[in-house]
Amino acid sequence: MAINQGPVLEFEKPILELEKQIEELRVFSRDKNIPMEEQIHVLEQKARSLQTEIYKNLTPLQRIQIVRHPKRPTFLDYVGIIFTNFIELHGDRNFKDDPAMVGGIAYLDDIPVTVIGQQKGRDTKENIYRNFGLPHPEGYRKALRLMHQADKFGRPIICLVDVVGAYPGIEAEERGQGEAIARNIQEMAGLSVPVVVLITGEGGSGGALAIGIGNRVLMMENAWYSVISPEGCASILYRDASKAGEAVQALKISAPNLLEMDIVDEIISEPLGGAHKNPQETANNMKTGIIKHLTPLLKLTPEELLADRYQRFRQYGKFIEN
Amino acid sequence: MAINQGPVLEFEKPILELEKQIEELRVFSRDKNIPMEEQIHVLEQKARSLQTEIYKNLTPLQRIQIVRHPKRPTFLDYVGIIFTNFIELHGDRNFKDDPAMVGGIAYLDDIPVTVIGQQKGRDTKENIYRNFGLPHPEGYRKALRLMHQADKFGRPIICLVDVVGAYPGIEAEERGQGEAIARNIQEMAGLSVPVVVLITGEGGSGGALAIGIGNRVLMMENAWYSVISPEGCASILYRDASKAGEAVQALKISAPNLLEMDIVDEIISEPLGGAHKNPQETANNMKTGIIKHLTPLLKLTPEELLADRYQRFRQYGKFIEN
Amino acid sequence: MIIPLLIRDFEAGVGMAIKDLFKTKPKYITVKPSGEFPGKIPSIEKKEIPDGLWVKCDRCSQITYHKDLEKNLKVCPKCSFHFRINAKERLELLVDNGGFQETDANMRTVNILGFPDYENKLKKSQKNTELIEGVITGRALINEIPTSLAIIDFGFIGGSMGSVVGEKLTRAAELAIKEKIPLIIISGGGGGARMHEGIFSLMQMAKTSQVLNKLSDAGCLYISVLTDPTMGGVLASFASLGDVIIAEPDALIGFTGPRVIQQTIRQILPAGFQTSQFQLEHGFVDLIVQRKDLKATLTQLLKFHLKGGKVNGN
Amino acid sequence: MIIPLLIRDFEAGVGMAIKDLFKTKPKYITVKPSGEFPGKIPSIEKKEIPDGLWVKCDRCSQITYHKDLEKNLKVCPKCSFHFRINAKERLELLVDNGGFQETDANMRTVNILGFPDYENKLKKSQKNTELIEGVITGRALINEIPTSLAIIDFGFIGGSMGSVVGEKLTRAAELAIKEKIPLIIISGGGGGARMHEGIFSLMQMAKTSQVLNKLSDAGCLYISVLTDPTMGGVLASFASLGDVIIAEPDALIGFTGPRVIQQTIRQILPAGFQTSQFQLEHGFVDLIVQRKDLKATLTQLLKFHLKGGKVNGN
Ligand SMILES: [Zn+2]
Ligand SMILES: [Zn+2]
Repeated sequence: MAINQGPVLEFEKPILELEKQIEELRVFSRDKNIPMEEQIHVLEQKARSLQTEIYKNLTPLQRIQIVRHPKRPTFLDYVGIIFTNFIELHGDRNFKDDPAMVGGIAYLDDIPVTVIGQQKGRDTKENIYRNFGLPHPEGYRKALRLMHQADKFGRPIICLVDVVGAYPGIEAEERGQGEAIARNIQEMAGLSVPVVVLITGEGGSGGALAIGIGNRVLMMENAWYSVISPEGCASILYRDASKAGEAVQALKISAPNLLEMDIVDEIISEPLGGAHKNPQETANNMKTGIIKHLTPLLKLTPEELLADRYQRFRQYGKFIEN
Repeated sequence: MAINQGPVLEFEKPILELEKQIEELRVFSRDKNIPMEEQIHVLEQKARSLQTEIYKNLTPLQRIQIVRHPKRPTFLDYVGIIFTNFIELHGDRNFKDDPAMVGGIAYLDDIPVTVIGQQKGRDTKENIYRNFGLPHPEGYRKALRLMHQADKFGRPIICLVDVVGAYPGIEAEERGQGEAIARNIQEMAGLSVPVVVLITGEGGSGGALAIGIGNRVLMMENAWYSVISPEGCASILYRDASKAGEAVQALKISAPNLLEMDIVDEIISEPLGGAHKNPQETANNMKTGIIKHLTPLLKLTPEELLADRYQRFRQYGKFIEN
Repeated sequence: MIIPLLIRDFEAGVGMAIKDLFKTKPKYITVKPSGEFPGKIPSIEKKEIPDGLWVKCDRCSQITYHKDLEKNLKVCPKCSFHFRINAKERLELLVDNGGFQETDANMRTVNILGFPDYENKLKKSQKNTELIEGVITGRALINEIPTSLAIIDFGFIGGSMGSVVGEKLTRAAELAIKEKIPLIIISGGGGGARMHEGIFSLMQMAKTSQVLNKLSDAGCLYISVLTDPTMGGVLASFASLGDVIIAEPDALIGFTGPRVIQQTIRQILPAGFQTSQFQLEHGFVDLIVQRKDLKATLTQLLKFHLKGGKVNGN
Repeated sequence: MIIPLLIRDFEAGVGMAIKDLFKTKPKYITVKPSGEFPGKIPSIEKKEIPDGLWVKCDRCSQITYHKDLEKNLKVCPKCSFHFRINAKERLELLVDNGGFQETDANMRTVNILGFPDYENKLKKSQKNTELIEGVITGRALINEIPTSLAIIDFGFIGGSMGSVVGEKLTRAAELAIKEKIPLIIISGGGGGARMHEGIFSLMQMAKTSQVLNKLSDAGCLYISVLTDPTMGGVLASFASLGDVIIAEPDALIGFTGPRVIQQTIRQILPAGFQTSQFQLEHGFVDLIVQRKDLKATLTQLLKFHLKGGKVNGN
């Protein structure tokens, strides 16, 4: 099963081992014509409980490995399942079409919505084309253009966030990614349509926030959302990028942490082992979550939507006065 | 006199000849101690009437030579005389600061205004830096940014147009000068502050129109304003760029033509021989014209200003309806 | 040249030896770019396809019988190269049968500047296109969705915009505002602004762009479709201002024409310069749609916007 | 090194032989970029200037006595290189004598995530800067014009933005909205968002940017002044959103730090990368203003906007 879903992660190896043993036992039993149902059944139960044990007790770092799994579904994979009649719209009307940021119009059930997200590649070639899903400023500006278009026509906006962070490149600086991210945040605050954000994998700092100002913010079970990537934090904090595990603990970037801190409104569950084990089931869960949180927003007036979103972000932060 | 003001134009040579003769006569009279006041006086009168005759009967093509004279004052020259406390503001907040388009805030008498215009170079080095006053898309976008800034703060906008046309270059196409010009026109139509446009020299097609959507449009005596440059038109019409004179006649691009066709509201007079003969006097005339046309606009509401500008451009064109 | 491989399917030729077809000099037209352009500019030299001829594809050199080409919506059956089509063909392609009600059909041009030879040019274009002026406007049903539709015909002085084109486009937008329906403009104007009307043609850029500002304020959808070629003052006004901008494949889209740029900079233009794909990659076109899919795509986009914008929606 | 030419004017040294100055190892600090950066990044290694020392200029190697440097507003008298100054110095530079009324002076940070060593870092910064947190906010008179002013101090954990900085900036904007006065923010934050507060520091970017949207809707002027360094989450939020954006000369301004870019792309960064001039040329800064002219320029800009915007003006 795991074999069809790309590489096996280190912590999954015991499960794979056990599955191999079961398979060997089956072959042996068949070849030798020795009935071993009972033994196999015991092992299968053991495998199941091992699976549960491992996957239910993932460390934050293991979750990060899962959301970076090469077979994890990407933006367009999800769009194909969650939405219908998607028409992709390209370009920032200014400089370039950025393939690392994708957006367009589609139906969510029968509601036209604008859907936007970072697009990682599904193989090496696509990853190069899509800059590993790391947008340049024109990507953020395309997203903003499509959000303004949605705003003009009263269309809800769904943002699926999956980006390790902003892109550390010369051109991204030359074309002002700082300005682009800031502008997006500011203008998203002015949108008078419902905005639902779902962090599907990695929610890395400004690159995530640039399409992250939602009335509701949801998060996949294994996703992370942080001011800095775990590796970046470890480099600064421990001068050792490999100590990402400790950094993750310190930063509190996993879904349960963020739910507890009211940064996200709901955690969307993934199949055992992660989204790539069953993209269809994953997308169904996402769709259910999006609709659940979008539906009450559809009843609000533009003014209420603005105020609702403003209030959400106005309250964040803790401090002592006098 | 003409010598201090750069090269002498072909049609000005008879005047210069006569002035030389007068000077020679003076020297001769002084050296030989022969009184020749009367002869000199006659020649001086002749020179004056020759000047008047030549400059008052300029062909459209001669006027074009005057507005392209290397010593003709440029945007920043005029700004320095007409306005006070000018602070230049740079950049399109997007890609680049285009030195071919300059803008900022200044006082017109005691009114803060935003002033914008194409900036030609005043020598070869500056001309290269400023791309001969030919903006790239980022120049139009900078102008638009400054217009939106003015609009936000209720500040009147003064545009001084001087551009031979849009820039025929690869980068200008790559960055979408068609889109940039279109966007400017559309958004200028939505400005709720007074906009006064003055074509100071060349008003070449889209490059001029991109900052040309004014409530009032004024024009210097020797300026031209056209859908296509005279040379471009001649190339197409007569397959011979040197027939620009005929093209100019056919296109009707000089100030009196355009006043008659209601494209411009007033012609700002230049000193005899052109603006470069006396930049101070020229700028004074410009200032008087700008204030004259801006003053009544200051009394209009934003809605009235929008409607006024809209009506101006809505009416242009002639056709027959059954 | 191995002709039999190139001609795949034709009516007149059935049962006829291929060589018979070429007893006289074949009358296909070549649409290759002239030698002036080292960079490939596939569409600049495109010509209308005359009747009764064999047509050689500019891109793949496929030779196709004109009726087959027409059946295939004037798209090369081999390489999908999109030839130009005229406004009436476009109308048939997009609008429901019986679903078009023309507006301002008789608006006529005046030689406002007394520009030399303008009347002759107009007459010639009128004869060639069987149109009175360069744009057809009207109420149009597209899969039963009411729209205000305008289609520019390249055959009419290069699809350029003079007073009549500018006025009719403006009225098409005003109709959309009044009836709260979407506006669709199909642009295919080579020269952009029409030089023969001088400053008045420049003013049409202002007129058409500013009415789109009103349209936008009114919350109406505006789809701009760029066909071959969309240049100059057309691109620098209404054509660039769509809420959604669609390009047909193989269209030349730009502001300054490639000839002028080439002459000015004296450099070879990059391959694919100013093509639809170029504009998509540079962020100025939302999507490229094959001619056969254009009606379906327009329909879907219209459906997405059926409830209208904030202003006239709810 | 010809020291006499470098030291132009000093108090302690008058009448003293130059060589006497160097009997012991001179205590000037060098502020050269470390060897890591082949591309010249003049400002990244800038340090605060301690008292009682001679200071060597990073750019021209001029050595200046600290008091003379202070008299010259911490600008190198030889090459005009701008050294960093702290928030209180900035306050003195800009605000009329007696014209400052601090707000939220006692707002304190909570270690919201229990982040390791954060309390120590805070204490150290508090001791070094004599500030409670990294930004001073308040009502300020600038040549008698009332403003809401916020100044970030680089010395406080690199001028980074945690909950207190975000909240105080937000309140400064709210004050401007309420009193219909302009907002000025002087940014000089190295790290941008403050990692030690995790996701809450990221949320400050949202909080500060969205209030500027309200400020803009209210028609208030917002001037953003970028000083050395303005990076990361500070640049990617309020610092980039000024109606007018001023940079001091020689500031490092960018999103991703040069070290990280260098390590990622493994290329030499171009000369002048992420300097004030770089940002001006790329269109993100309106103007570069010398420190000595900053108050006058701010005053002129404020005067231009005295009547306020459309909303609160007339
Ligand atoms: Zn073909
Ligand atoms: Zn120095």
